[in-house]
Amino acid sequence: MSKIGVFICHCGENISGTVDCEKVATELSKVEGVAYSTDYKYMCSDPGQTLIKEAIKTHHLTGVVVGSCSPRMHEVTFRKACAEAGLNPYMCEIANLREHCSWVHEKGEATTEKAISLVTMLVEKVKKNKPLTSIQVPITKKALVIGGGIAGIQASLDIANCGHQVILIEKDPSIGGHMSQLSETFPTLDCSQCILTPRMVEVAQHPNITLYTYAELEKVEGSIGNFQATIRLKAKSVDPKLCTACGLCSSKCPQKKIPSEFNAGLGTRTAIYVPFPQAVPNKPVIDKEHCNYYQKGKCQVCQKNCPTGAIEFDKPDELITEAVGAIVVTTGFNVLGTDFFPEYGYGKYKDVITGLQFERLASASGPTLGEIRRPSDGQIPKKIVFIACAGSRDPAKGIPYCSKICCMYTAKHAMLYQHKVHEGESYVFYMDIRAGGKNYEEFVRRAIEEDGVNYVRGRVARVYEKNGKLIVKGVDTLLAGAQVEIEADMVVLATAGVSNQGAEQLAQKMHISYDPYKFFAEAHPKLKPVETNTAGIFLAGACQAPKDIPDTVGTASGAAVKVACLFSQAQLIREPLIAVVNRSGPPSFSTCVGCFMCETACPYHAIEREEIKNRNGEVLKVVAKVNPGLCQGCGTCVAFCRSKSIDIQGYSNEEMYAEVMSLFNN
Amino acid sequence: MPLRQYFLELKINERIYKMNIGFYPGCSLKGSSKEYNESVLALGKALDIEFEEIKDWNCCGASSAHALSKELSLSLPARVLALAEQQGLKEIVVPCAACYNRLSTTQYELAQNEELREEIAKIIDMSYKGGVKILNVLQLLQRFASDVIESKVVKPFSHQVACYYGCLLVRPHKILQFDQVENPQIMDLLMSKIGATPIDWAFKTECCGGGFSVSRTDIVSKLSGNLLKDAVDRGAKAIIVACPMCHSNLDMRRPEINEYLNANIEVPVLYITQAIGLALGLSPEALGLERHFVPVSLI
Amino acid sequence: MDENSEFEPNIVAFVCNWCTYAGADLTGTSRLKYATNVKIVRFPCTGRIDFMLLLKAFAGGADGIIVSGCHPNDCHYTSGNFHARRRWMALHNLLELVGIDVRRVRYSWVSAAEGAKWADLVNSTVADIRRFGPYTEYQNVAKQLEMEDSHE
Amino acid sequence: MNKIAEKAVALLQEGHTLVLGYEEGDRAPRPFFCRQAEEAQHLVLDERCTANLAVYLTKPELMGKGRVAVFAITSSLRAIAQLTAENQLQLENLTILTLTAEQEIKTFATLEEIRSYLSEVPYELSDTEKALDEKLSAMTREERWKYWINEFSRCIKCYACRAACPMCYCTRCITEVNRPQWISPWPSPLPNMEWQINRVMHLVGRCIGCGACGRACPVGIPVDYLSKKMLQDLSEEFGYVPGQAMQDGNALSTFKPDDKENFIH
Repeated sequence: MSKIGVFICHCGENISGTVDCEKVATELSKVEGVAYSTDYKYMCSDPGQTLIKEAIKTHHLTGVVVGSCSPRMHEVTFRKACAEAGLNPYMCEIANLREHCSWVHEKGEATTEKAISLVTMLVEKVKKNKPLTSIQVPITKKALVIGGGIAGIQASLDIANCGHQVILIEKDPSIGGHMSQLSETFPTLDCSQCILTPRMVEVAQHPNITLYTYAELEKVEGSIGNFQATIRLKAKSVDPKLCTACGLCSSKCPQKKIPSEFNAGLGTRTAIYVPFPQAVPNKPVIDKEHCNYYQKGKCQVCQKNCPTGAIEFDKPDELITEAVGAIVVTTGFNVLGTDFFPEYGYGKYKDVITGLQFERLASASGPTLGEIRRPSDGQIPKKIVFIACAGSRDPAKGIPYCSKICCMYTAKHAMLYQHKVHEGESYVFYMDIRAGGKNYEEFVRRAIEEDGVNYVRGRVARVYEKNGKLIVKGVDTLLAGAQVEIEADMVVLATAGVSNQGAEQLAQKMHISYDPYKFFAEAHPKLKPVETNTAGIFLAGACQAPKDIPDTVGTASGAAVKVACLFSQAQLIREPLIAVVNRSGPPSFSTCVGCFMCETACPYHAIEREEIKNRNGEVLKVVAKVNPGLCQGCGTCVAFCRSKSIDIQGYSNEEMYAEVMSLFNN
Repeated sequence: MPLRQYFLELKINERIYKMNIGFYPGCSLKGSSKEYNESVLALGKALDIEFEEIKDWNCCGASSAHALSKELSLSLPARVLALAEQQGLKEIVVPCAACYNRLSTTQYELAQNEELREEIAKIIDMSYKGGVKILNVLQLLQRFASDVIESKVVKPFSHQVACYYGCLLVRPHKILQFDQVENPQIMDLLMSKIGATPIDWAFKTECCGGGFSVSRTDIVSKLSGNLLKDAVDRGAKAIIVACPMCHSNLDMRRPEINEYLNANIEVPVLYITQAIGLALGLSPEALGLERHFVPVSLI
Repeated sequence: MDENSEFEPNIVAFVCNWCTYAGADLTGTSRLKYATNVKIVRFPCTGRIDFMLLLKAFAGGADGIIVSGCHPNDCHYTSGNFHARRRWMALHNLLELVGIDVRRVRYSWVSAAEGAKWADLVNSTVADIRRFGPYTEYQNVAKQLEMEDSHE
Repeated sequence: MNKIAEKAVALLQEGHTLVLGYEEGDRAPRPFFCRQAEEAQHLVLDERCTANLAVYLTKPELMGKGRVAVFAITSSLRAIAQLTAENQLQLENLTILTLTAEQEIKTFATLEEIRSYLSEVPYELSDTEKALDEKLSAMTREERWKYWINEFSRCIKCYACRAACPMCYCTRCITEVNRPQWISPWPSPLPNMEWQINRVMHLVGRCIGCGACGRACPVGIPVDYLSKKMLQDLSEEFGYVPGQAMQDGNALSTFKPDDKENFIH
């Protein structure tokens, strides 16, 4: 038998100004099951809360309804008060008499009548409420970071420095990512490698970080606190323990004409290779696709030459499984491919290059040792044109978004060019200059004013070759739309940043969502910028959208804090307002028939399949089960279940039915 | 869509539709570009395509109506489309690039906006459900000719040619969804099937001056002149077009162009239907070649 | 209809916690006034709202029903409102088919920032239902059951 | 012995413990559970067979543990395809056969084969259904309400519609849920209608349009019209065709971000 306490708050005069609170309390005392009903000036004040606590003890209340302000304001307060008096907090409900009643209606009988209805509804609900206990999920205090660019490096170091174990996996032979390819960085023009390599080394030497390069995520199971990640360690064909990185193998390898990924295709590498001199780990791998032995069955020159016998051919990939409590995804971005710009002749004319390729030309470790030379003939370009927004902000190219970093790196490129080729002439075609960021605008002004870069506001229609020159045809919109033609020696396209290859598949493996451009989606664009919709999986860096280095590092540290926060608790405590599938004894075990349509409806992939077995291990029935770590309590499955076998705690069918029907029983 | 897949899909369609195809000549083909009309019909005959001309058709409104009144610019093509639908035509071929562009734009606008559809239906006093597919001449050839054309060539058109698409066949891509907007390929592919060597050039989709043919010949001379010069510089022995307006400007305005360029460019301008017609052995007369201002001396 | 001008319709609103409930809170904090006829029932998400509750509300005596949640793409749970919308599409169609007065069910999207929209929604729904009059057609059939019940 | 009987004997000899088919009944062929070779001669299969045998396949107490073969008509095939998508059937334990338009016995090995066979058979409303459709759409809303309340007032809550439906395989139906009591057990027009609304809502994107519910109704309420009409009205919007069950979810467990919402204010 329910013994409900009803507590009507005047909220000063906020409620009592239009609602006859005394009458509400009196009327409610007549409702069946109400054991105590009163009103008070400030229910949320200390004396008010004490009133509730005393009543719970004195009248042995089984439930409490407080008629006060919005539950979004004080639900927590009153539930806590109830808990302190020994009543299960989920047996307390709030009727919204202020925002939904006294503030929106005039003083009068109808307003008081409505207030009575609102409280009665919740009295009926509380009668059906069940005591609930918080959900506790154990946590494996080890994090998996996917992607060893600057974001992954930063996140790994931050988490490791908090004292937690980190597994960092990188698909390439070395960590470093795109940042290692950059020449100098805006707006300070400090050398990218100079600031990055110490971090890379730190990762390799950190006692809390386990680094797997040449490794990819195979699959993920489990949920927040308890993931099982299967990692594929691609066979490197070189035993790192024996290898001394002497470099003899690379120098002897007969395959020398492979376009170097690190140099964005502008230089070459061998089949057994270290991607770049500062690589971490600085041990070679064999690229099977280009290796004579793997492709044609003979060669093995490297093996013959290796002084330590470190070459191990035909070793299979290895799969390892790691238990981790949280995952940080830092898989970065990519730049647009060649077939995107037929009008600019990219892919057709050698001297039309991408911004990333220009970085390699400008880099001291690049194929030209930092001299700006044309890929076609090695000449120093006298006139160079930079085209900003090559693909970005162009819905016709399928990329309506701004790639964010191009304005800045284009200014940097033009500046570097002017610094290196003093007599050279540089032009930048742009739509707008977006230089929002600390010292960014000043940097662009410097390029224009001090280094004499010619900024032309307008789009380029076409680039074509004529008499050994690249004719750049564009428009100068600031000169009343005048057509401009520039005979350039080299053209640099600030190609749009796009999602990384395989982003979609990776997202599907982890059940995280992605946007139409295959960038991973945040749980909330503003307030949860590093969380995903899957609890325990976080994002950082350019896998979310193109980002510059400061933003990337910022989100990486943000994600690391989220992980550290999670790991700071002994157990994960969650509100019990989640769905559950009923269970009963044999022979039915559950009224669930296992159609698993709820599985497809759940936005959180929280529905699992449970096999009910007999003693001999035979499967008798497969029924749905809610993973309490993943369920967020939306209840979509509940309204969907035909046999009403799944219900949500705190908003159960019985509770909601009672609440609604109370409106009509008088 | 990748080009390969695009072609594959076209080929699949080809086998499904082998039927009477609607024909909308438009004003140009009945007047200044008679030879285009003649060559399309002659080629149709040679390839066993039966055309059914839309009865009681009217002007599509190009190239001025859309600058004057939206209702007018949509009503004129809408009536043509509605007539085609009434006649039970599932597909119509529209050789004139300007007509193709206006009809397609109307189709698109009406499909997007129900209110507009009702309004236009009131104006033309006919309803158009949107069931007619509009093909330009390249799409027509792609569908009916590309498979058989090589086997039918009797006189290979073995010249270096500049395939010139102009603006109206490919833009705006959002509406027309035809070929690669910045670097179209279909005409090049068709031409290489009859033995021609298309040059690689950058003016494929540049403007020829279009409707300024009469009012501002100075602009036409400049725009057409620049592209003509580039084509000739790159060794083109013929310019191939699929638009009456481009043809007029490059052919009829040749004296003005030459004056602007201070040169004497004699390269002929052929409709793609004429070039293919020649390769298939049709007579220059049947293809209306003698109507050109710049003599076609390739034969 | 004149005879209905004094009629005070009984209206229940099924809303989601994150958008419309918060939007209605904003109506309150903005002190915008609306009719007293609507009582709000809070659900975690529109995806949770069982279509049977709508039928039960009509059977109980509701003259009108408001169902409201987050705008598409704004759902706190990403896609609950999309699922709800599908369910409503089907339900709407079916209710129409069996002759239930679907004008009395008002679906809407009200965000947490749309306090004024909530007030408008309530007022216009109340005005509409007042014009339609009490849903006696349904309630009479529901009463048959009660009568039978009392015979038991 | 006819072709069907011969095949049934062969199936039983191959180790099937049960062959589901039809035998001659008083007015039309009725379902027949053939367990012995000597009974096989009773089996018939022609266009007079309308009962949807798929309804038995989800009932383990009838199917037993052995291998079962079923002579399926088109609607049964549709049901089998849908049930498989809903994890209710394991096709590897079943032998599914049908009689093609050319009077050949065809055996299906995979769901794909069933689906592609069904894709050749168009689905549409029957003439009587179309007539009812016209009659109802000519009515005002109030008239429709009266029509259906009148129909439902004849309902005796026997749940034959539920028993006959191959898609109503829940071990506990919502009508048996009493906390809360969603649907009153008494046969009264309103709960009768509530039950039908539930039934039809539960069949959105699942109904295979076999009409078994309507044929089963002892008082002749055209309940099958409701689910079929829903099927037809929403098939385009939801991308659902009977027998071509979606592979991941159904119409109500999935969505399109741009689903139509012209009814939402």
